[in-house]
Amino acid sequence: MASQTKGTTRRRKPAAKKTTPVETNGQSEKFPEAALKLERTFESYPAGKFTHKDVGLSADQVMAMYRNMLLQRRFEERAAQMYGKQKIAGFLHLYIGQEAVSTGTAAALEIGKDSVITAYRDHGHGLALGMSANECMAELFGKIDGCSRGKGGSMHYFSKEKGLFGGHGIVGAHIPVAVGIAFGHKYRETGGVCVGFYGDGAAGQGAVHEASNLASLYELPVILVVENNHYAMGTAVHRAFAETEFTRHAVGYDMPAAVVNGMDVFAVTKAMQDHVAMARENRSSMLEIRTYRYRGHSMSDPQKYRTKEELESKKDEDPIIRLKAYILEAKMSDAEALDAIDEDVKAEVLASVEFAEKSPAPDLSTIYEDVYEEDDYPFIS
Amino acid sequence: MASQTKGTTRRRKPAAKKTTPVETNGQSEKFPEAALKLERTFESYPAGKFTHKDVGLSADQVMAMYRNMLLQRRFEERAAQMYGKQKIAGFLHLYIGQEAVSTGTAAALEIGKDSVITAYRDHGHGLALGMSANECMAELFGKIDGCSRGKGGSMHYFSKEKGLFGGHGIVGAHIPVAVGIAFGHKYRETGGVCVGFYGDGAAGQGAVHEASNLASLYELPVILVVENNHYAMGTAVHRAFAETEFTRHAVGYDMPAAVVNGMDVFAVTKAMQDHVAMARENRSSMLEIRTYRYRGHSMSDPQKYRTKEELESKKDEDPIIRLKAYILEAKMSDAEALDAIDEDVKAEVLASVEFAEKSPAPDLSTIYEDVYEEDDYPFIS
Amino acid sequence: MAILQYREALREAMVEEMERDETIFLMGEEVAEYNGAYKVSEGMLDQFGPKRVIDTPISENGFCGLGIGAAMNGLRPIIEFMTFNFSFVAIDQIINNAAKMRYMSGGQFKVPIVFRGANGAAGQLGATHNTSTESIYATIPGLKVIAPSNPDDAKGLLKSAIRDDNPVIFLESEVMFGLKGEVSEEKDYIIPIGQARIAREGDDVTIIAHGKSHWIAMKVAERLEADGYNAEVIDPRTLRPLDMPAILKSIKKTNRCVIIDESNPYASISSEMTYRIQEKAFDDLDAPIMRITTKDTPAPYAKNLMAYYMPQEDEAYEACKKVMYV
Amino acid sequence: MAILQYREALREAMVEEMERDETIFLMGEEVAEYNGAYKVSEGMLDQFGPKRVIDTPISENGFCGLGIGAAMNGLRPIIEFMTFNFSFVAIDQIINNAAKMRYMSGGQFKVPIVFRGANGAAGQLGATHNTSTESIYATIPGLKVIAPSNPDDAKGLLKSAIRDDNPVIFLESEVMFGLKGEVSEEKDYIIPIGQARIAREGDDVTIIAHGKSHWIAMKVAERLEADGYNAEVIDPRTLRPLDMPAILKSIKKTNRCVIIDESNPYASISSEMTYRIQEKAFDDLDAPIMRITTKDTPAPYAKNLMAYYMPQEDEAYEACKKVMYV
Ligand SMILES: Cc1ncc(C[n+]2csc(CCOP(=O)(O)OP(=O)(O)O)c2C)c(N)n1
Ligand SMILES: Cc1ncc(C[n+]2csc(CCOP(=O)(O)OP(=O)(O)O)c2C)c(N)n1
Ligand SMILES: [Mg+2]
Ligand SMILES: [Mg+2]
Repeated sequence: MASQTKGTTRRRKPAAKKTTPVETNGQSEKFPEAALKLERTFESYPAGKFTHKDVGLSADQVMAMYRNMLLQRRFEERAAQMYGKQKIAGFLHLYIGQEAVSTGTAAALEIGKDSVITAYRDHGHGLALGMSANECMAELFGKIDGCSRGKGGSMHYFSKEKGLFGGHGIVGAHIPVAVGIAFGHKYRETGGVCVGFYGDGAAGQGAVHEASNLASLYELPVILVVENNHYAMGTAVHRAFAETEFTRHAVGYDMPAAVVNGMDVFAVTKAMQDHVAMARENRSSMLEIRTYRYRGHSMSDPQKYRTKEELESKKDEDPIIRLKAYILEAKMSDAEALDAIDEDVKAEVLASVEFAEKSPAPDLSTIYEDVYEEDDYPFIS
Repeated sequence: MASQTKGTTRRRKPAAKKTTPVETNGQSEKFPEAALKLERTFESYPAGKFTHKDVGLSADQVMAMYRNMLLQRRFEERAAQMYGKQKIAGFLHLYIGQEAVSTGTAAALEIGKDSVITAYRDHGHGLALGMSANECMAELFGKIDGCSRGKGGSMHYFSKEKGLFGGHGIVGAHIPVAVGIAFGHKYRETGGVCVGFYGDGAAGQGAVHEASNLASLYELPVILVVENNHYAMGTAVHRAFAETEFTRHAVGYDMPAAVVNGMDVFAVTKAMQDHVAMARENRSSMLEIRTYRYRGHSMSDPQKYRTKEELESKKDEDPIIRLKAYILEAKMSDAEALDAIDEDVKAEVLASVEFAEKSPAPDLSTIYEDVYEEDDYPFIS
Repeated sequence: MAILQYREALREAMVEEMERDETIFLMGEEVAEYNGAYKVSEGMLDQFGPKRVIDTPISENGFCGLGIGAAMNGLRPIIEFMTFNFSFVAIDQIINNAAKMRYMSGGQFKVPIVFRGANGAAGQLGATHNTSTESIYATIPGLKVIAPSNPDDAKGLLKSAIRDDNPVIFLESEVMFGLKGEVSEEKDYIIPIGQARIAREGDDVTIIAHGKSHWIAMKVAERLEADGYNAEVIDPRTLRPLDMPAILKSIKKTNRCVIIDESNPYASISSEMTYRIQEKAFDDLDAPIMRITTKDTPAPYAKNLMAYYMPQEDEAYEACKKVMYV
Repeated sequence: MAILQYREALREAMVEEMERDETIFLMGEEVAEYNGAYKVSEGMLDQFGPKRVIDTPISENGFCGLGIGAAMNGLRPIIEFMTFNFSFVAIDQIINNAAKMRYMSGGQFKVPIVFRGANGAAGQLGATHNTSTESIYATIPGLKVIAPSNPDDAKGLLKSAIRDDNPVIFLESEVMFGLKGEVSEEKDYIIPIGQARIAREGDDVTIIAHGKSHWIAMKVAERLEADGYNAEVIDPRTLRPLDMPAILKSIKKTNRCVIIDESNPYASISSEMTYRIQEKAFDDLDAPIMRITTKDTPAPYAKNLMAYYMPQEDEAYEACKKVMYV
């Protein structure tokens, strides 16, 4: 079957495309007489190493990133308050502390062409991709003008326009979907790539294993990103994984992997740019982005699994404070202008609350909408 | 919680117990400034390297192993014939060519104390563990004297007495069960270990991933064995896995791994002995045993996925012929005595066919037995 | 009319649709180079090449999820389960992602995907390889569930399923793959989803049976005819949504109903049909609805046990006589 | 009688059984150091130590399989699902291994294991976190399925489940964890699996409802009482096996039946009860059996939609009046 070579299935094209040095010992017909040796290198993207110029960003772009990170922060602070007032219900998983991850990613993508999919901790990703605070807040309020018409809630932000393929509630289950989105890009030759985010805890799911192998085997334009915020609810990484270095998890899929300091938005941007470039050539890869969640898992988490000291020490690394310091240091802006941005962001968030308040609750009849394509499906009633 | 240290959950006990050299870079609080490096070595157990003395076997034991391998072979040849005569139905997956794996394993275990679990290709494992040809053949015939009372068939050999926890039909799904059996050994302090066999194809299942991490994390007495016969039905390993070296799959679980030539029963015995010893100290590990299936996947496989030449070349490695040559070379026996063994084995198999023929079909009322413990469960009817 | 095997009808449906629409692809274990474990996709790799006919590792959860993502991103995947017994390792993808994605996204993302493969009992394969999954899938809003009993329906309904913009569970049968039957040669032969087929008219008793149980119903109807009774045989073809108007119309005529359903009985298709019939046609029923199902046990291996496990023609025949009080 | 929360009753059951039998252990996500996502296992790590109260990675398929293997090898695991919504990634282990192992092994290996955790709707959590799984598990021979509606039943039945030598699916409720009620202080308080509870006697209509729907039934019965009608309220408690004798006895008295079932309607518990009631008590029924279920859609998030999605007390009340023709 000569046509095979053009196929989706990989035919053991060897190490040419590797970026990490590999001792090549592809399974051969000959049985190895001596012990097998393996060497791998995983790139590191530490904080403070990359300037905005290294990642090709203009000062304006940096300021826009700063504003967006602040928007994510203020949006969630307000959402938490509204949760307290019972305007929002169910789960509300805050992204506070992780904003450099969403923002650095968005900076490396072509929005509209590329795709992102993540778990339930999705507000940051939505706003970073350019979804409006209005549609996001209205969704939390369960209103008809919410991005998902009030059907999804906090865990299920979607934006077809911005390429956000969801907010997903079943841990790890969206990673096969991420690989499928990438499959769609390759098949349709859109030039797009897909970034699939999952939590450190999600790495324990078989779905992630299966998807990783498929991505690498089929050579799909996907970047699988462990957003390692050190905890899965109350479970620290070392209590859930025999191998706590996530980059090493990529070995079993013959995937390049790198580790990124997720508290520095430029480190994230740089890593994403490098891996998006690989993905555009249909080379899948894995990133571990180390970050930190400043708040509880959801709204009712006593957080006994970590000490106050740990939390405080991490706050020194706050990605927004870091970027602010960078901006001031680089003299891109001054304290006053930054304050003005903060005020502006707060106003936008307040307006979104008002928007959400005013937006109507969905009509009861909408419960039967968006289940099936057709309007006349004969529901049981 | 001081009691934690005695617990099942691993508390990052570091590299002390490792047998493979590891560059230790456990995830630390400090972010790595430079690229991460990984080095691993995977032991190899090639053919011809180990003598029966190396693995502590007496000449009698070697002769018993030879007889048992021959029993597996003749049993299945006869079963295939009986399938043609429609005495046996459903699937019949032959183990022919892989007998050194089951036999070398059994030699390294304490039968009655240790446990084995495998997939549907289970006749060899059952006979190697000492199940009788009678109960095995009767099971294939679907008779009441079958090891599983005629309820299981070819794919579901079980022997509580011999420690065979089944024959299992859902690819990969028995590997979490293997880990649980090991959990039981550790919890009850039986001193036993569990060997869980799965096919190369099964490595694609998320269940295997989850189970591997659990085994290593909880430090369980289990050996996970990829019985790599190069194909999953018609799919060669390189068409299903981005990383075809299965030992490397163990990296993500921080598990020692080794590769074994499964056509040499002493290589298998040696590898198993080494890894059973680790398991007895609650160190889980992984083995890739490379072997070859001489027959089709099941009884109706046109086998277009491999060439006649490949199949022929592999027959030179036949584990039974190899052991026969070894025995003759070592002068443990002579051609005449070996022929007598063959006759004896054939007679045993023929007797098992007669036994199976004569054994009654299960009474229809037994359909309701073995579903629940109690006799008076109110079945719907 | 052409005479085709059930598997050939399925293949024709896929081939015709794939020729028509480039966004359709077929993915599953052994579908390409092996030509299908049951030869349903024979020749399709040669015709469409490896971009569109794709072998997978044994990673059902992974490739079902892949199909769902691809469907969200502009494609129309056909995902083959070697058999639906193996769909349980992937059921989370089907229940939580395929069925609910449109809803959770407020209608933004549709998931036009077909999950197809053999369902139900297939002989002496033991407990794990003989599961009827229809009631489990039919309970899930957001899915459609189809179970054709013959080649013509297989073709017309699979084409509809592929064109449908919702996720569809398409249940075939190992035992029926070789079944031959007339298949329409009409160009673009489409059977609408959700319409039952009255396979045989009669006014003494209604027998409802889907998939291969349909053939038991037909045999029972013949035996009843020999006894002087006319059974109406309904093949629902689609299980979700159910064609209740057709069923109720028949019940109003016959006033009696027997359901043959190859599922384990508890909360099966037969349970649901019974609820809906008695709800809407209570006064029309002259006898309790009776069902014939597999036994309330796992599937055994032994030949005699397995035969006994399955819905019995005799039982169905007796049930019909019982509800007719004869 | 002590007054306990539902969660406390569950904990008491586990603690008492674990004190009695060293082979019992509890495993699941956040059950140990976090004291349980819903605090059911609070304090159990301190009491029993990490050998017997074990946190897991988010690997349901893996640790359910682990539990099954452990059960085959002499232990009696209690496996907690944080909620049963997450059991779909592990359902293959439950259906193919837990439920069928005894059968496939011809009775050699038993699997005494309890899978427990919250089931069903729990407020504004969206489509993936509000699934009622009872009909899916109840269809599987080899399993038992229990769904207690109050603390006393929770305790007595969980103790039975832990002692049972078969795999048991034990369905709790996020919404009921804080529910307080009287709980027997009897030593070794055991409620046998498979026995319904007549929560309220009456002869005008039978209302059957399990789990938290039971409380809707009780409210409806009160409203009916105010109208001068006596509803008999049956809490089946065990869903597999169903206590059909108790249900049929009631139907013979009331001749009418309404079922409240928090599942999606298709092939639900209510469907099965209906089949069996009409089969065995056809002539006793004076009206069609009616059911009140969640809507035939995924669960929405918005407050008003979610309230509307759930079985409505008003609907149940109206259904009762309808079957009484008043
Ligand atoms: C399959 C599954 N199991 C369990 C849960 C419950 N659950 C929700 S979030 C969570 C922790 C996930 O942690 P991680 O992946 O690290 O993401 P993070 O919350 O840190 O962003 C768990 C266990 C779930 N949603 N899905
Ligand atoms: C989950 C699941 N998917 C698919 C199948 C169908 N199937 C049975 S055997 C097999 C191939 C398995 O190959 P491998 O694991 O290499 O074992 P081998 O047959 O070579 O011993 C497949 C796909 C199955 N039984 N279970
Ligand atoms: Mg986390
Ligand atoms: Mg194989």
